[in-house]
Amino acid sequence: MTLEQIIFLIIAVVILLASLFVVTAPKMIHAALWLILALAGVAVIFVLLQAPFFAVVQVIVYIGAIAVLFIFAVMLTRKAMQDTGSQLNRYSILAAVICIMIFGALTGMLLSWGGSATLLESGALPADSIADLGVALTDPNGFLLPFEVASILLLAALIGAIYIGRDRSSGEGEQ
Amino acid sequence: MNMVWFYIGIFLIVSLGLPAVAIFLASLLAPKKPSALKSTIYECGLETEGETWVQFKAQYYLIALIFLVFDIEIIFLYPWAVAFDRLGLFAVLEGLLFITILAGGLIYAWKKGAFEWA
Amino acid sequence: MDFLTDPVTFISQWVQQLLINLGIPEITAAQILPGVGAVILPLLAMLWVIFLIWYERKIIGRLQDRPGPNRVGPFGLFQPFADMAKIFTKEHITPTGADKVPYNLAPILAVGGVLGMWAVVPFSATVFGIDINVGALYIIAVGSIGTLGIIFAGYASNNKYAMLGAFRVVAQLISYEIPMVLALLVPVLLSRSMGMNSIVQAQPVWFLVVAPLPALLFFISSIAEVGRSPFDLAEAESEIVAGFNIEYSGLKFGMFFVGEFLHAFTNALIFTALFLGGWQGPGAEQYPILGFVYFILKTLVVHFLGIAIRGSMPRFRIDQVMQLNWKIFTPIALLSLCSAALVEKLAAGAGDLVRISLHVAANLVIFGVVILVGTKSLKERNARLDDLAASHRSAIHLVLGTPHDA
Amino acid sequence: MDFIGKHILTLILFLPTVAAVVIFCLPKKRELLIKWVALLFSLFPLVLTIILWFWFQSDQAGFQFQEQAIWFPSIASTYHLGIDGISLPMVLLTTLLTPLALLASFSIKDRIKPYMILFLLLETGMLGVFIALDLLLFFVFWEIGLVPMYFLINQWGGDKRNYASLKFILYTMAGSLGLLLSIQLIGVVAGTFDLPQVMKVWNGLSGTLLGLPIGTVKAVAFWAFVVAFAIKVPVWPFHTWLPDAHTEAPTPGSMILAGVLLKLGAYGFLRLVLPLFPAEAKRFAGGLVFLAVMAIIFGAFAAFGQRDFKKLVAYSSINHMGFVVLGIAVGAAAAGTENAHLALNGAVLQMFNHGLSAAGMFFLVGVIYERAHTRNLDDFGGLFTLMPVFGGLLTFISMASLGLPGLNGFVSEFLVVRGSWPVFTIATALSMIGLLFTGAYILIALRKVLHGPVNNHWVGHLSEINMREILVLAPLMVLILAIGIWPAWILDLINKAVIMLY
Amino acid sequence: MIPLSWYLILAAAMVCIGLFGVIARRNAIAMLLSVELILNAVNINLLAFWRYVDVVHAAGQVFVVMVITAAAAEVAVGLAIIIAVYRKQKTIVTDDVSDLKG
Amino acid sequence: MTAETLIWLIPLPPLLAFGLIVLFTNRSKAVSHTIAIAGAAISWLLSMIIFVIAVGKQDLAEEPLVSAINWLPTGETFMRMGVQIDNLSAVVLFFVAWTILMIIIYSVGYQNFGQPKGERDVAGLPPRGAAIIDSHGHVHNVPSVEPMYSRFFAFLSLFAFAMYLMVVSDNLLLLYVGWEIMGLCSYLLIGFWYGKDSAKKAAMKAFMTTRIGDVFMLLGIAFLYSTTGTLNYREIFGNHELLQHLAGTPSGILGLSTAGAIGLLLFIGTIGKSALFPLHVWLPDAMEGPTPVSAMIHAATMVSAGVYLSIRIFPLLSAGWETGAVLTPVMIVVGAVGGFTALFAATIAVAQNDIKRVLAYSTISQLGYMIAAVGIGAYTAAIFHLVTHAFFKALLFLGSGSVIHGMEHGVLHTGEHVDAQDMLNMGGLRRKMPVTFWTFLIGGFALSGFPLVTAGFWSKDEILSGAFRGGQTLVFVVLAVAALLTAFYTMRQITLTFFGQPRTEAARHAQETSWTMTLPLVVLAVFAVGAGWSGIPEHFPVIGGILPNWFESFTGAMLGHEEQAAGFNAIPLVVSVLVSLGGLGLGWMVYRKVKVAQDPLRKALGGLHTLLRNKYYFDEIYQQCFINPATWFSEVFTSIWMDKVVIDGILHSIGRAFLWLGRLVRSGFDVPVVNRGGDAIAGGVKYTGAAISPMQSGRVQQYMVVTITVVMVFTAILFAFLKLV
Repeated sequence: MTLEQIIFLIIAVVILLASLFVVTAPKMIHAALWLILALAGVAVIFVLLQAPFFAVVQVIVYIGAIAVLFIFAVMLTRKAMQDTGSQLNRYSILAAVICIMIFGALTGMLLSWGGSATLLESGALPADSIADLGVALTDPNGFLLPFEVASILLLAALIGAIYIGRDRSSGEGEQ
Repeated sequence: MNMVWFYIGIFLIVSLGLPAVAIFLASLLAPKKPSALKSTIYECGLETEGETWVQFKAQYYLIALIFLVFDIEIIFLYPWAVAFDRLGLFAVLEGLLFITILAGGLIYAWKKGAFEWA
Repeated sequence: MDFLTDPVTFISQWVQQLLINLGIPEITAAQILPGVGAVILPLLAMLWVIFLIWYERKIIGRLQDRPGPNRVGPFGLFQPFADMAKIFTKEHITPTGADKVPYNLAPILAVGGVLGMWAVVPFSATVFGIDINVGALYIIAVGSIGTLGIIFAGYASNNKYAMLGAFRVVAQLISYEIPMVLALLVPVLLSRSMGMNSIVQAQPVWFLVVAPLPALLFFISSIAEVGRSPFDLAEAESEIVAGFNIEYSGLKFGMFFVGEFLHAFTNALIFTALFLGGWQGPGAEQYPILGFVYFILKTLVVHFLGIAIRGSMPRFRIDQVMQLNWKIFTPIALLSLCSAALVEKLAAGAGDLVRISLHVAANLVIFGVVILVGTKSLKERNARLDDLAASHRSAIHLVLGTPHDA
Repeated sequence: MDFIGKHILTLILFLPTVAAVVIFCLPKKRELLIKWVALLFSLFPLVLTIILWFWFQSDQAGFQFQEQAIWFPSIASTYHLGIDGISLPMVLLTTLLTPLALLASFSIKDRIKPYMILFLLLETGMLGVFIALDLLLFFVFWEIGLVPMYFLINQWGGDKRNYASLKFILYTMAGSLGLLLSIQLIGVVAGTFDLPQVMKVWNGLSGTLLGLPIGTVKAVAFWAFVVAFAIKVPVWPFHTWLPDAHTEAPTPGSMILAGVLLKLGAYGFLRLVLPLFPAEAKRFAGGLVFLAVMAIIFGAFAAFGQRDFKKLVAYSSINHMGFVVLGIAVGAAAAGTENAHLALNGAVLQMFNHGLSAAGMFFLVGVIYERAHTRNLDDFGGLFTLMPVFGGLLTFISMASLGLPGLNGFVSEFLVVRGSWPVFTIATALSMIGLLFTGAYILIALRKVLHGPVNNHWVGHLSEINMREILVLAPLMVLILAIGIWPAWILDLINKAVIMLY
Repeated sequence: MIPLSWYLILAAAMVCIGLFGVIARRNAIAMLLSVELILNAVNINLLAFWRYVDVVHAAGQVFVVMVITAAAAEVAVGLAIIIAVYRKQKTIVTDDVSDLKG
Repeated sequence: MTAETLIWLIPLPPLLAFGLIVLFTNRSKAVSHTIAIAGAAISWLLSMIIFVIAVGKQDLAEEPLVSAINWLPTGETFMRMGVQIDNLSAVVLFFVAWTILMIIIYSVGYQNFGQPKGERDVAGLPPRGAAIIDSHGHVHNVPSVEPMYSRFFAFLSLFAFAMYLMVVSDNLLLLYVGWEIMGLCSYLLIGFWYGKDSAKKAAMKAFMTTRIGDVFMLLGIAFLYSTTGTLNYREIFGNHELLQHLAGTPSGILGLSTAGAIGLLLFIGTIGKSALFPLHVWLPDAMEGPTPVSAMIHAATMVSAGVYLSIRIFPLLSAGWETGAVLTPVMIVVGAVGGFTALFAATIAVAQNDIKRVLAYSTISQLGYMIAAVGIGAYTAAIFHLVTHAFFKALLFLGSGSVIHGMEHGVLHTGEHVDAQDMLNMGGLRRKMPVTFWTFLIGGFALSGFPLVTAGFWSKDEILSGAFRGGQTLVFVVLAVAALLTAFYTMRQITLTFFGQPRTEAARHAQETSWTMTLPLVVLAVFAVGAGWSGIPEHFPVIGGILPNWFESFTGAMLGHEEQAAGFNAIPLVVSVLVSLGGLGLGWMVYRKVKVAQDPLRKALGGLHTLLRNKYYFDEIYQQCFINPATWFSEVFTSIWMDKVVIDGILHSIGRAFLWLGRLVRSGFDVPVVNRGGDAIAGGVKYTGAAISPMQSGRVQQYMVVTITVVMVFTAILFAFLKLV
């Protein structure tokens, strides 16, 4: 077992445990914190995949922004959720069964597919894979359209979120 | 895996470990005389009143929201900047268009008073 | 490689040779050393904080016409040690209802997030922490860990003032991250790389000269990121008691301040690397030790500036902080990014001089425009406020009758 | 880069139109936004022009950055653009003055949206004239430039704006008719409207048109051109529209009118009359010189006789443009000699210089008009004490207008005088009377406005010139000095173009 | 060397956990958290395929970028909706929210 | 750095100073004058270095220090612009550097640096004094500091730049540039106190009058340039064949040769700048400016520029002339203008009471002297007198400024309303202001040509002897009479000002001025005496030859053919001694005992005195003959009659005609506007909303469970039975 594999396994365990806590933690805020751990683990996985840019972006976007957003949202809606009682609804058992079945099916398929175990990393990493990304994003023959559409998507999300989330009844918040 | 990231990992672990060790050592050194009064929550010397968890302004959420959108922008723009030499003028203009569109969001937020902290 | 011109490399090669002589395979030996460096550097940084605390207190003291620390040791040099002795022996009090794990994790994250930045700082031509090709973004990423620490502290303390303080600080931090990231994008664009060392090497002309506006934005934003005066909302005692760290005591409390002091200095380091040419200077290529000296000197100058600002500016209100960021800094950052990209591309064929002057000109134009618009809208706003005040006054008069003293 | 490189002229030409469209879409109430959008958009052509300036190969013959696209294939008219060393300074002048005028327009309070749209369309029109290489295109832009100006005067002008704008439009329209006629004739005779092609075939043409010998056709076309351009310049005695229009136009309008619009006429002479009709031009050069000298002398005298500050400046334009015409006449009379080169250099440079100084003067007049609401020289006096910075700036620009050595006006006037002396000695000597009175009216204006005891009437009413206004003047002043001290940077370009052209 | 299947299985596990969360959590915010898990699993898959199958073209990276963007947009709007709903109905328990009812 | 490069640098420091003061230091008086003085001092230093280098260079006349660059593209060639130091410019540079530096230092004191701000002072008017309360509680009126202090120094610096530029230039165009910028500065400085009606008029008068000359000069330059293809001094004046060719070609103007025509045109420039008859009217009015200005511009430097130009173009003026031969027509004109001006101005000076006006007319007269010397070919003497005159006239002006300053002090102190510049109000100042007195005396004696000691004697003597030797008897006589008058009015001035008893209270309370003002006086006094010793003729009795006649050999070398040193002739010497001593003595006799403020000559001369006092009514004549017609022509004829009546009248007629035509057409073919249909499109499409039946519970998670279960089942079926996956 190489060093990488050891690291991978450790991180994988961390991620999965954290994910489990995310979906089961009784306190919402704890769920959010566990999510942070899980996402940090994913960042390490990205490093192992030699995509450091995404590892860093993962930290910046998920931990620095999305997690913060979640925590804010949790805090804002806290009054409603006094963490009493079960956090799971009535489908939980059914859901667990379904999920385990899906996982089993997927794993079985993956293991039965030879490629997944034998396929090796395809050659050396390009010297500037990040620049490749930049070029691909702006290449009219590449992903120009998604690139621009992404900006519009973000704009739409921003406008929509502001429109929806704006506090139209003033004086509700205390501070 | 690239070795440098291994070092980064070590570095980060040490970085986090150092304060942890320091605090641990300090807690060994420090006196421990807990009392109920000491561990009450500090509120200007008054007794705690009302819920501990008050509700906060939605403004915070809006700020985080705008921040998120602009944070996403960097995923696009950093590769764009790194690849600058390989981009044609057209591609640069596209990048600027991208920025402009997002700036539109900023202006919208501005006009909707998301930044008015009244 | 001479010991005098490049001591670190010299020592590391010597140690490596020693290890090889001890029978360790060469590759392993080469791999061990950076790891050792990765352990030593954060330690050094932590020790450096001791000096920083003294330095900063001294300067602030001088700025405010006080002597600063002067009791313990020559020039009060040992004052930090005395403080340390005291703070190490203070009791740790955990408030009731605190969420233990986040509560204890918070100060660690606050310091660790800052220390982590040192990993990619290029100290000289040959000695740089760890040269990764996403160095610039790495700094941002690690920086956001500190934000997390603050949220933890605020949430876990089980105190509404702490929570409020944390919210404010986090709102400020994430807000100022935007202009910071955008400003940081300009050096990345100009050097076509995110590696800190490549950014330094791309600066025969300091980016401060090429891109003064982004540099200014970066500088101010980094002050805001540290949360220091005039952005020290977290410590607005009159409004929110003492901020997110109100429920902390002893060294845990101290750690937040260690983090703050270190962060201020780290930001100066990064600013130097990004905008002031890092270790570049005459002879720095041949004699890396010179580069190191340049780097530290520039950093100290920048750091001094930050301290001077801290020592001389009043605190902003939170609305001012937010408006400053979103209504002024972010638009400027976007504009200057656009102009940098445009100029860089349009003047690609032109000589360096033309290119740089165009950059500077574009920056100046933006600056001028901002000043113009700014003063204009400020005037309009003031006029509006005056009107408002006048109408209020007249309303009061209506209610209370004509004032007698008029 | 490549895209810009290939279509830079189109970009420069239509960016203002794009801006106008953008503004059209903006809400009317957002005046500040409209102003800024207009200003910022108008900066793009300027930046492109500066880039163009660096890219321009001054020692290369013919037109550069040519673009050609199908336009009216049935009549062999194409969308053909291109510049040479004569049009490039004019393009720079236009793209420079427009942002400045827009910045100056920030004080306009009334119906800002249509105003800005008109202004930007005006810029496109003017630029089009300077860079069009197709006669029909030239004419189209010529007319496009006319209409916005009419509305600007008519809608945002002073008290007598109706009279002034009507005079302006009728006068120039009358000229335009001749222009159109002439262009038609050329197009029909040469079989194309493409200017480079026309130039190639024109002098070798023979035959008849509608029974008229080709010589007659040429003479008719020549005179039609001359009248059209002479009105636009304006040459004495076609000048009376100018003082009225300038006086009634809003300040930024006057800046553009004096700064760029007058140059259209002179540019027409240089671009069309001299190359296409060298023989006729040579024959009638004497007449042109007579008119030029009359313009110089009577322009100066009339300016000296004015009591309205803006009118004074307006007449000074006639006086200064007289030197341009003088230079052109010398260029026609002595084509190919060194004298002609010098005179034409001087004429082109004088066009540029007058653009700078006249715009500056009109703007400064506007500055005090905005504050005092009068332009009567006799009402002022002692303003130097109240507005020292304004006084300094006014003195500076006035001196540029007066032709003080070390500032730009001198260089061009000297070149014209030097070029014309051996060719038209008497006329040159007579024009010196105009030069003398240039000094007189400038000084009398300065004296009446700035000097004298403090006029208590204005104390507390006139505020110092503000930062925005200084910002408008600053680029002008920098260029004025730059050309005055080191004219080679611009003259080199003009010089090479002039030599290659004739 | 880590086999590709490891990544894929890890991702599969994450997806399933996330799916469970989406279906079973009562709290709407928790649902969004779970969605994040799923999206991250997708990202792992995408990058793994990029690295193992076609590292020369940037398509895999681009997809990751898009997924992140979409995730951000989703979170932004989703949370905004939750907050708005909360304001209106003072609850974010999914069972109690039935606005999707026609 | 080579000497040539240094020359380029000479004009720059004052320009820099100007820029700095205007842009940045307007608020700080001390910084402003420090910058101005520093600029002048650096230029002074550079000038001295260049002067020493130039003097030390053996073959300076053949190989002057030059450096040039391409400046203006002119067709196929470039016009080159450069700097040059030859013998003439070296000498001029010497006195220019000294006087400029001294005058700027002097201005510090003159503008009352260090004094309090006046309460009633406004920018644009001379300071009116400030009231201060001393330690005893008494209120004193003292001079107050000039409100526009910094501006003054900025203008002075700009002026210094222009003057240096003119001196070091190597061609006529650059000279013209400097020349005109000086004109601008002169305008600005004369109109410095623009709030005064007289000052603003004087400023404009000065600018316009000199501009008349300048316009001709510009023509001359254009003429010269088009004829020779160059404007460079050496290429024209050093080229003998070219000059001969020019002298031989008729120009077609007034029957002059080309050289003559060009020379005449250029000389008109001199007439304007040096205030020679008939363009002399501006100079006395220019005394409206502050006194340092008068000294600098209107005595030492700018007016000298005219003479400098004449000397420069002397080869052109004298083209075709050999020493001793008949003068060329242009030279005759030059000599006549010079000689006439010398006498004419001297007569006016006799009847002036204003201390500065006397000096102004004296300046005109002395400039006439120099021009006359140029006209008769004695250009070395002209240069010599130019130098010595610059020193002593600057000294006299500064001295008079000091007197006025002292008087103003007295006026403020006593509160008397008297004119501080009127000599009749003075008297007895020698005890109050000793330094001023002695230096003024030295200057006055130098102006009068007091024998042997003063510089003025040597230079004037040389001109007189030049005129005598050249056989220009008429010129000689005129100049001698002028010299007599000069000595007379100088003595009149000294006596009225310094001797006798004070005639007013103000004079009684006059005070010596500060060291910044007296120091320049002393320095200039040294030169007013010493400058003459460099040019003592070798053949002079007794003292001739003790000191070598350096000046003549230095400057004489410039034109290549040295004037033959004619033998000594006693007549001019005797005449010059006689007129000088006689004039001085006469003045002393007449004015020794003046007690009341009344000029004794007034009675003696009667109507002639009135004529003289009113300057022969030249201003009034010009007003009637030139200015009024020009005003009428422009205001009435051009603006109204021609433009409004004739041209616009024609236009309006055409317009009316067309209007009439248009109405005709419209009434004939009036077609009503088609009524726009504009029918509104019938009502828009109605929204159809189909209500979908409430099939759903609205619970998201429920849908999800169902969906996923279904999908799973289907997949399993497909997988198990159909083997599709």
